Amino acid sequence: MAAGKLYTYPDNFRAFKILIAAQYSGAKISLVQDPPGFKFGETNKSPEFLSKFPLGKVPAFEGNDGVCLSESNAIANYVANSQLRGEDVLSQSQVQMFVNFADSEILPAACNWVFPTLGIMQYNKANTERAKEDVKKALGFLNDTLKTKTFLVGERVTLADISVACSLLLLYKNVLEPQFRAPFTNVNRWFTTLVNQPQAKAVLGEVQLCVKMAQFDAKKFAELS
Amino acid sequence: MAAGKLYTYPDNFRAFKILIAAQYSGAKISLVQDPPGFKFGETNKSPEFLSKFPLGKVPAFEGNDGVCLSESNAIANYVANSQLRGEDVLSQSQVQMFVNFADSEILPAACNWVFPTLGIMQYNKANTERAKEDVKKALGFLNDTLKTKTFLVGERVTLADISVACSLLLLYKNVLEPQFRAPFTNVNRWFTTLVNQPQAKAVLGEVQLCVKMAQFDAKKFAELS
Amino acid sequence: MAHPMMDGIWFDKYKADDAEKAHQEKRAQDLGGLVVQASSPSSQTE
Amino acid sequence: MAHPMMDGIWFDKYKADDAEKAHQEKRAQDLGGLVVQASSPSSQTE
Repeated sequence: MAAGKLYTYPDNFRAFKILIAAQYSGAKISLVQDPPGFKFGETNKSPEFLSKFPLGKVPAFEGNDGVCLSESNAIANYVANSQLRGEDVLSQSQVQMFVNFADSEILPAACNWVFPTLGIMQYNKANTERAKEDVKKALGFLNDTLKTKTFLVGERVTLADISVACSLLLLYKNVLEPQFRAPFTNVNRWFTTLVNQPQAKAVLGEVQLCVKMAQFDAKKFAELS
Repeated sequence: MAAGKLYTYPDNFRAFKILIAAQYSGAKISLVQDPPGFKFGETNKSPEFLSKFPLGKVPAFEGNDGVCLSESNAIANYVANSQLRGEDVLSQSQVQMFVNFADSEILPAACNWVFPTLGIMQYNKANTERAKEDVKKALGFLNDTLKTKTFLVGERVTLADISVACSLLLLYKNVLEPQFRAPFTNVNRWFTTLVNQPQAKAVLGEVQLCVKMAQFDAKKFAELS
Repeated sequence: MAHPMMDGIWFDKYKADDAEKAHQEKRAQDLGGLVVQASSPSSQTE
Repeated sequence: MAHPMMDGIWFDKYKADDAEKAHQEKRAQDLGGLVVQASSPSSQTE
């Protein structure tokens, strides 16, 4: 079983999927996310770090056996177990389909919508509106998929569920207010089920669903940038 | 072994990796890319297509057994064989690392640099310069990786090589003129080896490396947009 | 219609289409406020 | 420095940083030509 250190910054949603996968598989991961062990922009630019992870990206995994991996999906796959990866080639490919869907369809929209409300990205009305439409489209697709299924691939939790749920986390916490999320009952049910599994709770804590859609905070943005 | 139809438009670099993988594995794929079988923007928006591929994205794979898959990495994984996927969990995870690297580090830069030269995207000087720097960085990383290795993962061709090479294809054909690519001898050697394998040649034909860096063509862009 | 190769180019999706709009925003930002969508932005800048 | 969450946000990487530059381009495009990098772009537009 995989065991090692995960370098990241605190509250990195890309690290969450790895940590949740590890909770399911029992992989032993120690988190290195606070100084002096890890300081974003310093540790990951140091020669020692770059010798192990040439691109300087986090999350980055260093196994106790010396294995070094970057790219969150690759690390999640490595620390998972065969249930999470999918038990056969078709399931594994379907898992990859949802993992890629999360990265290319959900995340860009989620970040473009949510980041400005967190004050870490400039607000752009056109982009925010486009992001809202894309989120609706993605949720609609998931809602259809989950009409007759409990989980996205097969009959049990896989990396597909974990990845997609983690990519929706910022949305559910910050902007998907009750009225917005109401039409997507299957997704809401599935998401709530997932984040309330002990394996997810151990990583995410109690997830509070959004009550009122967060808006761009020009003052916060000015302070942070 | 996987067998079925691949819907795409002609010369889709995302489809190439699937087709090359199929050449290695022996998966029987018939290409549906020309009218009346497939017309981009029509076929993939039709109710029949959307019932199988709800997001309307291509490439899209429909197996003879009814399996439907979208997302090129998922399809490539499905039609591959165990050599290409990686023979153990670590190799599979390393393959995923490179596949993700190709998508998130190479492709954005490649498209932002090359698309304007093809007249399919507006030119932006700042973006093009940034893209060039990012391409240099990515090639530098690959060059180091390939210093002591023939292939990216293990001792044989995997989806890592196929994905990364396909993401570099637009660059090598259009903008990586001899002077620009000169420092990256290991990458050049590896890329040339790969695209000259019979499995790649069957899909890509003869790949002509760029002689002179293509530039933005305002006239072509005006015509196409 | 956009070239098929632009389909699925997620990293290009959220560039504001309208350069004018970007300029508006820059201006609004310079003025320290939020962006107000003008009905005819170009008439305000030139 | 940018927030760590912006790291690896590939889809945001190629937005032109400078809205002014986008405006310049729009203008250049409107004029039917290529973009010429002005040393002091803002002085030309306002």
